[in-house]
Amino acid sequence: MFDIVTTPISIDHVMKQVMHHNAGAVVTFVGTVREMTGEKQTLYLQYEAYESMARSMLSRIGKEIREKWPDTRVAIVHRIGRLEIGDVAVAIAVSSPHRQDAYEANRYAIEHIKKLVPIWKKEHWTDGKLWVGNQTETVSFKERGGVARL
Amino acid sequence: MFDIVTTPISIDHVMKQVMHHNAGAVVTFVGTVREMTGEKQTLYLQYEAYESMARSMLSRIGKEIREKWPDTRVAIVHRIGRLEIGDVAVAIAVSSPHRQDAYEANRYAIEHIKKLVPIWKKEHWTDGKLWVGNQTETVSFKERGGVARL
Amino acid sequence: MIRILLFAQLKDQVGENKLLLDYQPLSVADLKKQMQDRYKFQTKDVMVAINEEYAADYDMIHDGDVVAMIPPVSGG
Amino acid sequence: MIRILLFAQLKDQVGENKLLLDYQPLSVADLKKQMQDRYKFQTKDVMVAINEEYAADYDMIHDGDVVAMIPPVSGG
Repeated sequence: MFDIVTTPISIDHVMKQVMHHNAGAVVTFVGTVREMTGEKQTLYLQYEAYESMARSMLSRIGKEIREKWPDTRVAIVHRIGRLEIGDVAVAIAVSSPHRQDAYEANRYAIEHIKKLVPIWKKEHWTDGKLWVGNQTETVSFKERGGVARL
Repeated sequence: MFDIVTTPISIDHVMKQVMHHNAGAVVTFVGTVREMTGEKQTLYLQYEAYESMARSMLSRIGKEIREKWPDTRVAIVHRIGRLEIGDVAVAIAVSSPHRQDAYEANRYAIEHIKKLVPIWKKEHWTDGKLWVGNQTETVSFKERGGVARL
Repeated sequence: MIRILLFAQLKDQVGENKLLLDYQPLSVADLKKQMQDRYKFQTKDVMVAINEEYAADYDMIHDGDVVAMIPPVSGG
Repeated sequence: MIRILLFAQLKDQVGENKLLLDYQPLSVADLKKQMQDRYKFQTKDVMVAINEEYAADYDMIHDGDVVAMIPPVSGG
């Protein structure tokens, strides 16, 4: 299961996609909307995606994981639209007979999502809004009078 | 929440213990009862614990994690008694503002549980039963006529 | 005809999520330069996907392609 | 009096989950040796906890202590 959705994510449902009789280990990553980033307070986020490509990139990450760690199963769901503080933005579940593989494959998934999958978040702060600029969240493309300063 | 229970574990409940507004990342490890280990088929497992010490060891692992990764929250629940294939034996949830911390702290928890927390599993196979011997599952204490061969 | 899709801050700046360009032989690098000249946004950190596959600067764009201008992503 | 708790295969072998020992000054190493001699089980891989804290071979056991013989654990 690799999906982009606009409704709340059921973590339980995502985990159930990968649980099976011969997977002793299931590692799940859940990314939620954080209220404070340093001193800045987020009110809510708006996620947008290039949906068709984002879905196929998620599948491809899943495929890469199954090639690198053959006994794993993977499910990834990312939510878009308006998300409030505490809402689940992404859930990644990986099952494996071996816990080390499950941790590593899960980590691989989130790192690649943050670099490659065409999804963007616009932070709405108490003092403005901006598109978060890159996957490491160190660069911000601040909107000023309609023209981004890069 | 650090607990040893005899009833089914609600993963959702364990995760909810650690989720909060400033934790953007939640990593969960779930250990389930696996059917096949190599060629051997498990029918069910019997877990036993030195309960009071196991509980205090789980709390201590939680305390160590909060010292090593100060912004994390941790919850660990281990089930004992008879567990069937697919049942959840352990759930570990770690939340953090930083995903790397959440993965590392979660891994720390399961590795330390497998080395230090006084819980034992007896595997009931299609062709016998045995206490699993050590945390790496490479040594087995096979029962033969009531006397273990070590 | 080439369809160009814009997202996030690029969409906000241009005020459109889609642009149509008459077909002309051009590379990804050429397109980036045209976009930069016309719409005054930096394309240094922008990745380009042709028909949903990431493309390199030297890749050629063909008639009928859907080309996405992808600013640094921030999902997860 | 020293209370000795046995678990897993040790409990199965001895046939008891608890033993009572009259107090005598002894170390963890001494106790392990006594148990090994009396019940014929190897204690090489057995860890010992005194009052729910792991103890070293040289630690002394005191009157009233609860001593657990902990074979290699296999939780998780």
